Amino acid sequence: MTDKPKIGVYVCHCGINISATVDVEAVAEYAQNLPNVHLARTYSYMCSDPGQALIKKDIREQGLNRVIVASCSPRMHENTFRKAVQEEGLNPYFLEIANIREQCSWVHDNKEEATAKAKKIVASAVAKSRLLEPLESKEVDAEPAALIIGAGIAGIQASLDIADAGFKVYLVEKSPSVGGRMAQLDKTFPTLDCSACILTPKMVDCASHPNIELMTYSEVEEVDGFVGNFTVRVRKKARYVDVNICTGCGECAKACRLANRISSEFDEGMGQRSAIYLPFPQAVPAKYTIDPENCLMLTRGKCGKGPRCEEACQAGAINFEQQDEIVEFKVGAIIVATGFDTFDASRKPEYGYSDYPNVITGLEMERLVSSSGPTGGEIKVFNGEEEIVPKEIAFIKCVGSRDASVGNEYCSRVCCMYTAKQAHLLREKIPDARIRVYYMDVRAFGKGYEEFYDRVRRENVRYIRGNPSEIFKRGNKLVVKVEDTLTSTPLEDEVDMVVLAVGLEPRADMRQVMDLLRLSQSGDRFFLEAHPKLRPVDTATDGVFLAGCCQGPKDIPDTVAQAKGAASSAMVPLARGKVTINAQVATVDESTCRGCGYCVNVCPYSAIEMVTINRFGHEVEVARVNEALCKGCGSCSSVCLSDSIQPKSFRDRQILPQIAALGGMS
Amino acid sequence: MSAVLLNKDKWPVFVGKLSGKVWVPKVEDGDAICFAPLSGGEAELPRFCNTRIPPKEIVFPETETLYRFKAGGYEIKAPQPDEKTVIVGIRPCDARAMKIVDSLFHWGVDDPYYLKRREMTTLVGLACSSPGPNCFCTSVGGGPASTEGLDVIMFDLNDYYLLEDITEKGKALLEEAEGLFEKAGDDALKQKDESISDAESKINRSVNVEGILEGLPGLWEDPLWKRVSASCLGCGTCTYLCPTCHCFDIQDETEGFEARRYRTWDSCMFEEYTRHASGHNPRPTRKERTRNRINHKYSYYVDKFDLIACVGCGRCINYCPVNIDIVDILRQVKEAL
Amino acid sequence: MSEDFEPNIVAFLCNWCSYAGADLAGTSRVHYPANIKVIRVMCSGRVNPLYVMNALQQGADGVLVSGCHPGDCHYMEGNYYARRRLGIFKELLEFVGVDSRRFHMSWVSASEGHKWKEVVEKTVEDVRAAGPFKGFRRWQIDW
Amino acid sequence: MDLEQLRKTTAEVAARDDVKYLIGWEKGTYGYRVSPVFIENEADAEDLIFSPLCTSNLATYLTLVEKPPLPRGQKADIRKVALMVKGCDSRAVAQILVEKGIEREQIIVIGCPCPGVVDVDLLAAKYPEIAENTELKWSGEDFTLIRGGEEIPVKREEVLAEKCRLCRYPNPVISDITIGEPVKPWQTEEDPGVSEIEEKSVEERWEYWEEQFARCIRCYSCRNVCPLCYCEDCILDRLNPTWVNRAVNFSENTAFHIARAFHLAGRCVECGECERVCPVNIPLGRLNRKLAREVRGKYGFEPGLDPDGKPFQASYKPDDPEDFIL
Repeated sequence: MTDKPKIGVYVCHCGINISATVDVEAVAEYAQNLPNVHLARTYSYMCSDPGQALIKKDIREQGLNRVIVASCSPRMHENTFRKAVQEEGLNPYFLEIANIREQCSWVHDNKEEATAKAKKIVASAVAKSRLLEPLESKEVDAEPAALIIGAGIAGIQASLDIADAGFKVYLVEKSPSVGGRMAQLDKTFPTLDCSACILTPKMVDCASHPNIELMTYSEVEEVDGFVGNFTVRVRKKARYVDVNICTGCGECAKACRLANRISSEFDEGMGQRSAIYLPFPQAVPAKYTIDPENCLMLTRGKCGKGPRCEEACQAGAINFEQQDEIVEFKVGAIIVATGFDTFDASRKPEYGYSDYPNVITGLEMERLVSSSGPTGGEIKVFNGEEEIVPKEIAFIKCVGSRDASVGNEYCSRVCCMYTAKQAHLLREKIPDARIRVYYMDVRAFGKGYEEFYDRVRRENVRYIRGNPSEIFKRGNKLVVKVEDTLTSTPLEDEVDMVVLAVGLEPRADMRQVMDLLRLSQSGDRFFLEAHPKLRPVDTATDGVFLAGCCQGPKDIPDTVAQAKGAASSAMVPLARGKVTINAQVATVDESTCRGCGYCVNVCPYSAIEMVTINRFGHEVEVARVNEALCKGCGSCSSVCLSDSIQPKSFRDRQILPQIAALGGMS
Repeated sequence: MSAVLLNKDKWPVFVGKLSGKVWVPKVEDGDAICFAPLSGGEAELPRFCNTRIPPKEIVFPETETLYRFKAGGYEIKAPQPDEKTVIVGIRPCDARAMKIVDSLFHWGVDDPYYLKRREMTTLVGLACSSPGPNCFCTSVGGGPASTEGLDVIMFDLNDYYLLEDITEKGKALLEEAEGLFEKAGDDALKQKDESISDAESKINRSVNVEGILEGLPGLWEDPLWKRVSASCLGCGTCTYLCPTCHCFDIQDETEGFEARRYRTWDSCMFEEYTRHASGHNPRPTRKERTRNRINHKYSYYVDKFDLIACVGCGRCINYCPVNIDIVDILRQVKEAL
Repeated sequence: MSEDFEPNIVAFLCNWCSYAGADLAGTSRVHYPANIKVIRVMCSGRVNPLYVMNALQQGADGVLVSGCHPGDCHYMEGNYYARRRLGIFKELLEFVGVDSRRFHMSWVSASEGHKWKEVVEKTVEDVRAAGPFKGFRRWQIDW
Repeated sequence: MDLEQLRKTTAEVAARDDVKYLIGWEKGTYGYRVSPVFIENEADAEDLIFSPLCTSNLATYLTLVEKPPLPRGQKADIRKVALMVKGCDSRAVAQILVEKGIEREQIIVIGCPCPGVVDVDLLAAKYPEIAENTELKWSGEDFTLIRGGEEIPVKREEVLAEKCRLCRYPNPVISDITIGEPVKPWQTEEDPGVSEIEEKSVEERWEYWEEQFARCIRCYSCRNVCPLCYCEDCILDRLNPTWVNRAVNFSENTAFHIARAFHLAGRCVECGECERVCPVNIPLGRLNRKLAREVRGKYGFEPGLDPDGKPFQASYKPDDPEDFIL
């Protein structure tokens, strides 16, 4: 039982912000006569220290047990005043704000009308205040561990930061090695660092860090629970190689009947691998994996007279009987760093990517130019059947970006710079090449980017403003058909090779992760952050954070920065060891709940479950709220036919009197 | 008591001369739902068996303000009924019912609202000429021309109404329209007697209440209650349409600083009728509630006032959605004795 | 309808979009009629359609419910549920003879201060045209 | 309808140990009335009937049983309940299953394909004389009244219940045992009762309903008879908060009927019981059917067809209509 309400109403002048259009004295006088109102005062700035002191003094001396501040929007100072009343020992949820500034004094000019409205707003707050209930913010222990999904540079960086801070990290990667997209790159713009050189040490650190449990070739299957207390189930897919025994010597791959007959994902299909393989030489862990979709033993049940890999493996690490393994563990926070897909250039058929082998994508160019790539760093492409060293080269930017016709209206943010970089690298490799870049705009916004772009242009790389309409073959040349939009000249550029600067897209398999973690997509289909500006690494699911390109295209520095941001956000509950649960949660009256499950259907957070209770000898199903998951939206309560589930502070019995006060003739 | 004749041509003049608010049965789409204040257009009383809603609502309104009050000042305003009322065309069973209910509102405390309305009301009954399929008034002490509770009784003699005053109030009412009447001759009186016996003969449902009144307490745990209540929906049709049911609930309704306390019909067939604040319900199922309804009418009320609180109007049978039939229940009670 | 009739309109706004949008209208000093009085709820999904009924019964001449645009709900889908339930409720109100101009619903985002003003103006205009609501107002009944 | 088959089948069901009782229809106590009956042993199946007079929807009884506190140690009787259903009734069962009002394995559904039942008031008005052994049978599209050995043909349109004129599901949508042959669905009529109101102006509609609601006596029979109104503690009975005051007046009555109709939006299976039982003849079915029509037409949703389906009010489609949004 709470005491009989004794309400103090404080009407703020807000300088003249309120008092210019609202007769604050009249409002206070009106409030004074409302039921349960003990006193009503006005003050120039309620949010100021003396303003707050006024409230505190009255709580102390007058024994107020409810406070209403009629001032600015609750979105401004609700927390300020909650804290103030709490300091005097009052439950913070006994504070109610009447918004008479943003939604009254600032939007009306007739003083009489504005005053009348302010009175109603205050009456509505009083009506609710009388029926408020004290709420407790509960705390639960947080598991001092984190799950990172995806071991590209974002996942690696976040893992290392969290692990270095002393927390356990489970780093789960779908493919056989960590490294992600960055491992595929040759050099990085604008510094031209060798990508592998800066990434590999971090990959190795990841594998050897005592606090990191690395799970490659693994997928997260199920996530239950809530911030601080997630239970995660991971499927470690069978590699058919005992990683504890495998030395990574590679004899098996050489012996494989399918050696060099399967196209390599890492080399974007330009190189070949075996059915038992290491994705790339610096892969971490340096353990071989059998590709179950190609291996003859696994697809047909037999491989010649016997699998050669097994024969070749001195260590005896091959095990065709290996099964997937499910591991379960608890974490307090989760970082999603699942990366991106590159735009599939065949979706722009006018560029002939599917038809001409010398039309390649930017990522293929990375492999081509890489000394560890399929050509050993030599720039060679097939022009029809003939392998050539291209001398006349065109880059086309914004392929699959800023293009509503393929559904991607966003800028992919990296293509301008990687094109500049690749142009530079080509110039190094083929000094006499004629290099042209077709662009819509050049966006060189990062640190050192504009300088780099300038440098590349000075290296006789010609930038032509125009968005090519078509690429076709004429003789043994590719023709890029384009209009130079600066001079309005139609051009036909005959070249040996075209590099399509493909953009970044959300991963095709992101739906799985969305369902797993109840994430949403933004308009560009990447994962939606909690707030585009102020909570860029948070998601709507507490305890789940985003890092890297899964949230939107970004370059390596931004990815690393965001990963570090996500890591530090994720570490908040881990470091505190506790999480505070929203106090304004829904609650079920189990005596009237009829167990229909409507609320379970509408809850976006899966915060409601059905439980069986014994009601005086009868087993009945009722809804129960997991307070740690509930966000207090209240959707459950408006579908509840028996009004049994109600969000605290926004109960029907608190809202109906507000309606009466606003509508009413009181 | 004197009998007079009123030519039906003069009906509108007659009702027009009555002082006070005159209520008559209202028929719409061939169905008499309830009594309604005279609108002035009525050429004569409509043909009807009986209204679905009994005229008890005129003296015992479904919702009635007891008093109003204001926060702070405790300013209490209690309305007082002060309107003279005539109910014309009330059936003898419903008039008897009022008389039966009077005892309750006199019991211990005089209920000023009800009693004042009763005092202001004159009942001009219309004897039954064609009882309904479920009428059994003759089994419970009434009859198609019972005058109990009536001030005036009327008989429909085709072109004429024959009116007889029963009480002083009735006599005074007839005096208000004195010039309109003709003297009732022997023919008319004979016709009246014939119509009564004709109506009585058309009543084809009956209950032998002998033994039931005393026997009911002994059947408290009898399985019959479960049986007869199994299909009950727990709605208030039987009780709300019953002319003798008189239970009410008292509620407050507030708006702003003002409030009113009112009473409104309640039904012992509702689950929350006996539900305690704790949630405990001494009549937890429809079985106990059905048992209570029968006992109240045929046992408790008899003990207290020596009256059966059932006039055999048949409404509860006619309108029960699931054919719960008080005559049949009483038959089963009788069998179980 | 009397010219000087000032309708009384109760509005239910979701905390994250429409209430913020209305706040923005305030910060931007966008002026609109004072007839609208707001009840803040966390999500438009919280708005039980019976609130609309209750507001009309308790003295409102009109009701407005506003939430985030579809797809923008802070709680992902609350506004979709609201749209379905309030949509069917509006059909019911119209069928029993409540003027459809008395109940409106809108999507107003946190950045749409101007749209909020337009929505308010439209609602006030409509309710004004529909006139004072006597319908089934609770305390007009003489008892 | 083969009564012998009906009685044989139901007797078998009633005899089962795992069956608490079987709910069916029997001849009522007077006139054309038919009573719901609860059969606990096989012998009583002899009283069961299925005829055009079996108007009531027995699915109501699935959720009507009170659960009073049990004495310590006593176990609740959770044996199965068997019930006879017509097409419309079966939709109520399906909808109750959607809402987990009862579990599928707790019930045995005896489906009776139904060519349409009568409005007993219409029948009684046309044929008021009743003799012993009066019964009504289906005969082709029409009915035959058997009275004192005499057979009187009765035209379908004279006496058919209004809901049956609009019936689209004469055959049970769920059924464990089916008795009788499937009925070919009728060419259903547009709903003239609803259209008549829709065609009125908004003021006329208000006047129409004002007249209807004003005479409501709040006996709650419409709510109680409804197979889908089964909250143990109905919000319309509740005092804190008070959605609807107990006072009986036009304001509260209107609120009551709006709330009732709304709570049934997307749930009502159009069995017509509310309309049938109203003691003051309020055409409540029109309210429900109007909403059912909108739910069907605008949202493409029909309740009570799929026991595993989603509830209308607790689901949405991204492209739900929003033409009403400013």
